[in-house]
Parts: sequence; structure tokens; C-alpha cells
Amino acid sequence: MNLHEYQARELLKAAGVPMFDGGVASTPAEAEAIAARLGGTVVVKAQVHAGGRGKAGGVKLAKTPAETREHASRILGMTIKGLVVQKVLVVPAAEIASESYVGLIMDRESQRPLFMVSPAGGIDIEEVAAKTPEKIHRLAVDPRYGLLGHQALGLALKLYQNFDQVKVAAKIMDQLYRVFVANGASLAEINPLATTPEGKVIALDAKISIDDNELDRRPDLAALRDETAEAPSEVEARRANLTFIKLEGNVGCVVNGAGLAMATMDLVKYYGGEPANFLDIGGSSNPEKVVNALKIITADPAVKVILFNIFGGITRTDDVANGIVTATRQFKVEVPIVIRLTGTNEQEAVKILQGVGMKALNDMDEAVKQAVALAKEAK
Amino acid sequence: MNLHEYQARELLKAAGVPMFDGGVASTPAEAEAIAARLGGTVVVKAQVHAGGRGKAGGVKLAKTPAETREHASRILGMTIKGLVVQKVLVVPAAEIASESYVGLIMDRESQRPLFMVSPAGGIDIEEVAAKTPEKIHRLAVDPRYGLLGHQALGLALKLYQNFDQVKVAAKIMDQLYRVFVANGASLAEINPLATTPEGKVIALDAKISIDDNELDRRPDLAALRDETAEAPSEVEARRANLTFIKLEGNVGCVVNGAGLAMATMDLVKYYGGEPANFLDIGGSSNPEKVVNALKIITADPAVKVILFNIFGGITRTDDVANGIVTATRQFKVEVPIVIRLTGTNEQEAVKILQGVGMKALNDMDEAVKQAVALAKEAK
Amino acid sequence: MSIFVNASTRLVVQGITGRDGSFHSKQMIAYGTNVVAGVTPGKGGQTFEGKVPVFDTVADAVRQTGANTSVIYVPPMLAAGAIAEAADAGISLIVCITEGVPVIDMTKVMPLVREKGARLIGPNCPGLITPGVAKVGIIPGQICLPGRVGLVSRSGTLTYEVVNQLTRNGIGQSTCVGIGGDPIIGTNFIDVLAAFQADPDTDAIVMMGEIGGTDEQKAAQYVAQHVTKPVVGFIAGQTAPPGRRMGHAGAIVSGSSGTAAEKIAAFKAAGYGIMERPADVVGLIKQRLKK
Amino acid sequence: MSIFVNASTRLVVQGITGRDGSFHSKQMIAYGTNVVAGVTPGKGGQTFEGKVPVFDTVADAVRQTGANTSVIYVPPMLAAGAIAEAADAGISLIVCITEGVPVIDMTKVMPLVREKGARLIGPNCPGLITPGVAKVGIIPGQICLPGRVGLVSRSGTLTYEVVNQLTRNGIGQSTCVGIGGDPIIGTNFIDVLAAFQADPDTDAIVMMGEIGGTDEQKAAQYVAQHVTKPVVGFIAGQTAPPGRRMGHAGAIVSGSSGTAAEKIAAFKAAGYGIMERPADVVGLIKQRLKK
Repeated sequence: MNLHEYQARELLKAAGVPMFDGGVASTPAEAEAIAARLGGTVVVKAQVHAGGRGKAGGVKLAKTPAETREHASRILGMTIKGLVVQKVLVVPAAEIASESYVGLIMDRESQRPLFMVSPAGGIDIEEVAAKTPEKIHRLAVDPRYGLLGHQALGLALKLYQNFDQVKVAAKIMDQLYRVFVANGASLAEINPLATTPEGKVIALDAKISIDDNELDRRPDLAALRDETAEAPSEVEARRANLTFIKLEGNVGCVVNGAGLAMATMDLVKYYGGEPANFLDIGGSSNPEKVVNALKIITADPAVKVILFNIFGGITRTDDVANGIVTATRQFKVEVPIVIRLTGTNEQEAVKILQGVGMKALNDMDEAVKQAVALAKEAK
Repeated sequence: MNLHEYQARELLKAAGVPMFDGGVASTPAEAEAIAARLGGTVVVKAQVHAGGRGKAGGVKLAKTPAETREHASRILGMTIKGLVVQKVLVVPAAEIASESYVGLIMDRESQRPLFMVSPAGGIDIEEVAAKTPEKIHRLAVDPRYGLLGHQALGLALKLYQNFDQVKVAAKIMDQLYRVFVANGASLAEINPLATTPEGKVIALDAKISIDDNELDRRPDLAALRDETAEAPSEVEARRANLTFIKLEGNVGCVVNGAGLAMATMDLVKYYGGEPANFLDIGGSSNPEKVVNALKIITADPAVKVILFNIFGGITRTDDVANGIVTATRQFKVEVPIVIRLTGTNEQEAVKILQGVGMKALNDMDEAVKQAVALAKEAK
Repeated sequence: MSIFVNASTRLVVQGITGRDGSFHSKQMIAYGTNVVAGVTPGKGGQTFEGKVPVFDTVADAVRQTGANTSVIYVPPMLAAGAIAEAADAGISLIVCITEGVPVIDMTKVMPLVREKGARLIGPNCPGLITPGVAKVGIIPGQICLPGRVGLVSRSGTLTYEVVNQLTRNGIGQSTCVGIGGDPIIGTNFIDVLAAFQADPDTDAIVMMGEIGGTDEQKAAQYVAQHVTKPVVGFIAGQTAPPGRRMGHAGAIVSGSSGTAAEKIAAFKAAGYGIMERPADVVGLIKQRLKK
Repeated sequence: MSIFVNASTRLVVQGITGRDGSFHSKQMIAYGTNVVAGVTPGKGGQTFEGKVPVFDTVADAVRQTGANTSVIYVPPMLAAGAIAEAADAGISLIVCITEGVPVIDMTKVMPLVREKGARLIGPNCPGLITPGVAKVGIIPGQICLPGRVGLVSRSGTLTYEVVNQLTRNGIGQSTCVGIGGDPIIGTNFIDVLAAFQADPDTDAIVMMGEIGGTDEQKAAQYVAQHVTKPVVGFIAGQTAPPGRRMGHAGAIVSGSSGTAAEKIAAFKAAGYGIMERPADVVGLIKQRLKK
């Protein structure tokens, strides 16, 4: 789960990372009031889960509270990469002497939190990484020992010459690491970590992503989820414990397992169709999940056919069959359903479907071909 | 540094260990008020840094607030193993179904915190350990991983059959470990960990010792030191950064290094004398320390001679010589001083002493012999 | 005729009395797996299905039954603790089926697993099966056939799909291993590829990857250098939309966006037979085994 | 002709610009020790005494000077961090002089030292000296004499006392090691005894113990089983009062109160020559070397 910049700032600020005071606004008037409180020039920043905000016009300088209001009214409601801006962050505009990059990510290879720091920070950091990789310094932290003092210092020495700045930066490394571990982050990034002309080291922008698996034991973090920033169908799916991503096609897919779901979408495409969604009902059996999945998919008017592809392992195919039967009793499904079921309790499942006059296929290619054909007929 | 029972209770209670509510009193009236608030039968327990309080009459049952007052007035001011009782703890008297022992100590051999638990707890635990060592279960905790869930459970399973009690005990293990590590303890002990007739698991007595080296960074723990519970000369010595233990003899010893200090005392005894104290001025040079050391030793009227035994390494003997000269200028030392100095800056030291008419010996045996002889003459 | 799991496997099931644990324990027993013990704290002394003793701790199970392999079906927040317990008790192969384990928990337990010299498979994986001998996990036994093709996959049900294709066409498997798709897993593609390469009873290998990360590319490099047996590969997610990415660290660390195209290119460079769809496995394996 | 420290020792001083660090660095240099670098964060680029380069980190010092041994004179709250830094930088012998290091810090850093394959001596120790070759720590060089007696001690100044006795009587030392008296130390009696036993240039060993704990008893057992060279021993604290003990755990864990009498009995049982006072070392060593 991605946090908004203002949420990430709060976590880092609570850990002691030096940052400017600022405020978050949902209306132009609120933005104006924050600017008035802060005084001087401010930056108005769209709070949206997408990169490239600046280039999309979602980040603006404002010299006065009135100008802040103007910018906020333009940015609020703006769409950036398909996401509507609901909130803006208002912070003092800083004169910047230098920009560094400090990132911490859960690294698959070392199986540890991995620091990446560079004295050449800012928005072009990926270009720096690609063209001058020697400017990126890495350190994987052994979680058994945590970030050791000399490691934090060593990273900070890569960023600054001035030892007072080095000491502040070393402390920030430690604070960032603690925030990362304490919140089960998959990413925590300060970019830029800036110096002011007076030499003060300060974090100007922050990004944090939380491991979704962490949220079940951390209601405080789960509460940070901003559902207004997501597509309603995805919110609904998550509440039903389904993984759902809406796509542009017309073949609605209900699959168990992410790998098989992707392979099913790929096969739809292979046979000339277009998947309407990615939908994984997960590993554990539950007829209710199937009902919810059908509700979400049938809510999309573009869907012309629904394709079930269930390979029973931990999922019992009879549970899925029961779910389909229950759903079709609860509400009318207007489009044809193609069902492929095999694996655990397959015979029971087939019987259940036959009981209501539905047919189950056994072969994945066959089912996908039928679904694609039905979608084409429906046009 | 040993904590009083009531202080240890507070640390454990804050960590969530189940304990009865209670209160600490410095006067009989306070004790009576606590008993009235608690209601029912209470235990009045002397708060003193010594074992065997019960056998010394420092732990009493009281059925009424009035009786509590009586017991408190008898226990407050009582002397147990040379220490005067300044405070009593008043807690509800519990009916006890079983007594277990849970101890955690910093173990030299494994270099880890070591749990020792036994279902046969209570005041005879050392006898249990000596006679039926199989009833004591041990577990050294790897500090890189902390106490793992299955380890806490494994320890708890050694104490109880009932799984509800096991779960509570496992949680207590975890809480005790956290208190131990978070406070740099050298010992943390719950004895007994009791069950009530209703099956509730509850800690009835607690002991915690803090590593002295921890106190410099933990003013909150250092503030728990109860100087009224110590000999005034030892308090004064600690404030002057000296390690001092008063003994019964008449040869005052000022030595640098604990090992050499002990060897000097041993040699005093070897030559027929009796050391008046253990005093280690420590490793680092500082004339002021020597002045303080002389003040503390000369305050003891039993001292008939003062023996310096300084082997300069990190300690500079000239610093010590300067300290002796400064002290004798500040106040009159009524007893003879025998000085043995050798090692770092020895020649400067000898010159400094000669400058005020004092003589320095080079040989330890010679110096001790002289000091013992002078002490005998003085009698 | 197998890797990791064989006739000397003595299995303890952690979470044997739970919903998933009990269901799959019955399945494993029915398949012939030597399930010697179960563990559920607080239920020590009970008997599962009238024959498998249940213990409070894995240590007790090991001591009393000589268990050497463990399979974990406990809730996600307890899974890393269960892995630690198994490793600490001396279990040499630990298979964690549980999905949704916090990644930060895995970073902490992996060093312990390594220190104890154990192998972890998973978490969030279907486990593994040596057809006709033993299954550890949730791969449906009836879709497998003893034989000489090794299969390794990041997916669960997609694995079954491919195994099923093989079996229906008479191509048996030596061992099928689902390594799991989580960011931190105990056993990766390379570990399994190396084991198949060393296994005298595996003739060809099927490797099923997914988009994201660079594990498939690294595995392909390993195959190019160390694996002489024929390898057939699939990547799921060719039509998946690129995730909405936040932050730069991911791109910097991998230097790659982990697309299907990149991975397929790596497979081709390493000489894999490329499956365009799951059903292609049959033709490709037959063709390569003929050579 | 020595253990642990010899002519190939390349020393980096951690905390070289501090009060104690600079004083003793001068002494070590004057003694002829090959001090190749100093470390004080924030002072990298300076030069100590006009010839020793100072670095911000031990890693820099190792990279640029090939340092292989470190001695630590930093404040107690930073000492464990300094040990970790040295171990992490690949230093193989780390000598920590600092007194007052929190024991809980030592429990955390010791596993790292072991993982890195380093040897730690101390903390709270005087260090070690190979007379005539190099000294690492604070043992006064002028009281030592090159020779063939190895000395190991838990004490600081008591060590000097005994070394001084030997030297004044013409008995030289191969290496003198102060292991420190803290509850958790990197190198114990047995480690040093084993090194002396293996050192072809050590003929006899002096071991100086103290009351408390059971290290001396364990060392005596080791000597009885593994050390063929003559050993002479001393225990300080025969007249010390018993500490005011609180809690039962200490007595349970050691099963011993660590008295001088117990330790001397263990020494006798292992065939040690027993020193009643420091000066006895001369006669005992002379007598045993004659045999």
C-alpha cells in the first residue's frame, strides 16, 4: 500500500527526521489558510499515488496565500495518470543548495532492507543510476543487527563533506531504517534530502510503501489507506478479499491464483480476445468470495462474457460451484458464463453445476476459446 | 545496581506482567493507608538490598490496617544484614496454589541472557537447584533474534499443564526478557511466579539488578538508586568515581585497579595486617580522585595508616603524586602515609613527592610490610 | 528419482488441527506421505485421525517421532515464528504454505534458517511433490504421475495446470516444486535448478516464471552456465498492465522493470524451449527428450 | 616468539585523537609498534604526530593502509559500535581497552565478531604486548623483557606488578595478555592458554585470576587436559568480603560462589604452581623451568 507524501512525512517527522512544517488541504480555502500560517512562498503538491506529478502540473510554487488558493483550486480535482487529486500538501518553498537521494527498499536478492544513497539526488535519480551507477552507493542491512552506527556514518559520508551535515544525515539514515522496519515498509525514500544555503540538512519529499501483508496486524497503518484515491471496484474487491485490477477488454476473468490468472489473461489475448480484468479469488475456498467476484465483474458494462478458470488445490472447486449457484440465485447475470473447473472435489462441483443446468469444462484452452468466441458474438 | 522490590515491580508492571496492586510506604501511617485502600489481609515487606528478609523478620502478614501500621513501625528502621530498612512495600496477601521460579541472568559462559525456570519455585529454589537440578530448565537467548515465540512457549510448558496458564506464562517470559534487555539488567527474577486457587498466574516478588555500566546513558534508571540504603562513605566514593568498600581493619588502602587492590589487601593480610577498605581509584588519571580517596579514608577513625599502591599504566603516577600533595595541603592527614609508586611517569612522581618531603617506595612487598608495621605501632 | 522429498521423509505438520492444516494432512496421508506428527500448541497429547500424534512443540515432535521435514499451515502472523521453531528444532526441510506472511518477518527469520542449515521452501507456495512417493503441501496428488521431468514454479495453480498437461499426456514428473511468489523466499529457482541438474532421475526441467523482479533472468544465466539438461520455460503476465510505481528505489535496485519480454529474451538466450501457453509444455518436452 | 601480536601487526587506533587514545598511541609508536592508521570520525585527512594518517572510518583505514589489528580507546557508550566497525571492516584482531562498556552491548556485538571471524580481546583490559616487538594497548613497555614466559591475566595493574617482578629478575616474556574482567569478554583464559601451548616460543605460563565466576576453574580443567607446559597461578581477592548478593539466579547458574579457595583448589588439582603473593612468581617460574 502506497502512502501519500503527507502521510509518509508524518511517519518520518515522528521519528525525528528534519522537515519543514506544512499542512494538507482538501479545499482551496484550507490551502490558503495553511499558506497564510506558514508565510512566504510555498509549494502546493498534489497528493496522488503516481510519479511524475511535477511534469503533469501537480506541483506549483505560490508566493502568496491567494496564489496558493488559485493553484490548489486547479490541482484539486485534476487527474494524474488516471487518479483524481483529492488533497494537496502545502509546504514552505526552500532555497536548495544541494539535493541528495536516500532510498531504502526490501531487496529480494540480499533478502534484506537495502539502502541506496547518492549525492546526486532529485527527480533525475533514475537517470543517474542508469548513466553513472558509481554515484549510487548501496548497503544491505542485516536485520539481526539493525543499521550499525558505522554503517549509517559510512552512508552519510557518501553524501556530505561537512561533518555536521554528515552527523545529521547519519541520524536520518537511522531514523529512516527504524521507520522502515517498525512499519513493515517495502519502500521508504527521501528525495531530495536537501541542504539549504545555510547548510541545514532537510528532507523535502518522502515516499513510503507498506507491505500489504503488514496491514492485518497494524490497523493504524491500514487506516492510512485513502480509498478516495482508488477505483471503487478495486476498493470493493479488496474489502471482499479479492485481488482485482480493471482492464480495458470485455472478457471478465475469475481465476484462483495470481499466476494462473495472468496465464488466463495471456491465453485470452493469445486466442484473440481482450481480458476485462485481473481477478484472483485467492487460495482459500469460500463461496461468498465467488459471489462478490461476480458482483464486481458484472458491474462493468463492458464485460460480455465471464470466464471462470479454477484449478482446485487448496481451493475446493465445489465451493466455487456453490458460489456460482448462489450468485445466480441472488442476482441475474446478463452475460454468458464459461466455467472451467478441475482439481480438488471436481466431481462434486460438476454435479452442483449440473443441478442448475450449468456445464463445466475441463480444459483451459477450450474454455478460453469458447469465452473469446462468445465475447465476439456479443459485439 | 540492585533495585528495590517495589522498583522492580514497577518496571515489570509497566511491561504488562500481571501483579497485585500495592504501595510503598516510608512511615507506618502511609502503610496503614495503603492497607486500608487495598482491603483484606496484606503483606508488609521490608525494602532492603539483602536476601533472607523473611527469616530476619522483615516480611509480615497483617489482617487489618491497624496491624499493618504496627508491623510497619517495627520493620521500618530495622537493620537487616547491616542495612537499615527505610521503606516497606504493602501488597495484598494471596492464597497460593503453586509457586514457580523464573529467572533471567546475564550468563558469562554463553555470553547471552540465560533463562532459568522451575516449577518448584519459592524461597528454597537454590536448594532445588542443588538437589534436583533436573527441575531447573535453562535457555540462553540469542540477542540477535530475541526470545522467539516457541522458546517462550517452551519455557512456559515447563511450568504449567493448563494451556491458559501456559499462554500467560509465555507472555510473562517475553515481558521479562524485554525488561531485561531494555534496561541493561544483569538479573531479572520473578520468584515466586504463583498461581492462585482460581488459576490466575501472578508475579508475587521481583528482583532486578541493573548493570552499573548502563547507568551513564540511562538517567531514569540511575535515579532509582536509593542512597539511603547504602553506607554514606560508599555513596561519597561513588560520587567521586571511586570504587570503595568499607572493611573492619586499620590499614587504609588506595590502589589503582581492582585486581591489584585485592592483591594489596591480600598482601596486607599475608604480612599480618588488616585492610580497612577496598578502594580502586580506577584506570584514568586524575589528581582530584586521589584527594577524594584520601578524604573518604581519613574519615574512618579506625584507619591507622594509609597505604598507596600505584602501578602506573593508563594511570600516571605523577597525577597521583600531585593528588597526594594537593590533599595534604587541603586538610591535615593525621596518620602516616606509605606510598608505593611505579610505572608511567614514575620519575616525575618521585620528584613531586620529594619536593614536599615525602618518600616513594618502589616495591610492593616492602610498602605493605612498612604499612602493617606502622599500623601495629599505632595501636 | 526425486529432489528434497523422498521415501525417507518424515513429516510433521505445523497447524495440523486448523482448517487448512487438517484438510491437507488428510490428503497427504491419503497420498502415502509419511506424516509422523502434528503440532498445535495446547493440543499436545491428542491424536489426529486416530493415528498421528499431536504435540505442543516441534521440538517434542522431533524428539519423539524423528520428524525431519515440516509443512506449515498456520495463520500469516504466526508463520515466521513457526519457521523459526522448525529450524530451531533441527528440521532440515521446512515448507511454508501460508500466504500473507509479512515480508519484514521473513527478513528476520531467514538468517536463522541459514544458521541452522535448514532449507525453507516458500512461504506462500503450494509445496512440493515427488509423485508416487510423498507430497508435502497442497499440490493435488491425482494430477501427478511418476516420471523424469522436474518442474519448478513461482505460481500455485499455474503449476497444477502445467503438471496436469504433462500427466494427461503421459509425461511423468520426478519432483514438482512451487517456490512461491513472495519477495523473500527460502528456496529460489537456482537452488531447484541445481538440484534437478544433480538428480540422476531428472531428464528435463520445466520452469514457470512470472513478471516482476529479476529472478528468472538470473536463473536463465545459471542455466546457460551450469545446466546441461533441457529446460522449457513459461512467463505469466505478458498482458498484465504495468503496476503504478511509486518511488525510484525499485528501478534503481533491479536496473530492470521485470517485464515478460525481458524474461523471455533471457530464456531464449539461455536456450530454453519457450512455452507460449501452458499446453505447449507437452510438445516442447517431448521434442527435447527425443534429442 | 609470540601469540596474537607480532612483526606483521599493522595497527589502527580507534579514537586516536582522544585523551587516552593519543597518549597511548604515542607510547605504542615509541615502543616500535607499527601504527599504520588512526580513526576519528570527522577528522579524516588529518595526520597524527606528523606521520600517522587519520581516517573517518576503519574501512577507509583498512583499504588505504592494510591495517589488520585495531585497538579501541573510545568512550564506553561507543565502544561496542567501534568493535562492530572493526569486525565489519575485516580487522582480525580487535583489542578494546575501554572500561565501562554496557554488558548488553557486548551481548549484541559478540555474535558479529564471531561471524566475521575476528578475535576480540577485552573490553576493559590493558591489551597485550609482545616484548621487543609490539604493544597493543596500555601495558607499560618498559616493565617488559623479551623472553619465553607467557602471561595471561584478568587484571590490569596486577598484571604489571607480576610482569615487573619477572623482568626485574631477568625472566623475559613471550607475550603478556590482559583479557579483562568484564562479564562478557572476547577472549578467555582458555583461548590464551591454548595459544601459549601451541606457541613454540613459550616455555611456561603465568595465569592471574580473580574471585568471582568459574572461568578460572574451567581454565584449570583445560590445563589439566591439554596444557603440558608448566603453569603458575595466582588468585586475587582472598580477603575480599563476599558481595551482597540479591536473587538466586547467579548461584543457580554457576553452582558456585567463585571464592578464592575454590579456585586455588582447582589450580592445585590441575598441577599449577600456586603464588601466595605476586612476588612468588619468580621463584616458582625458575623452579619449574629447571625441571
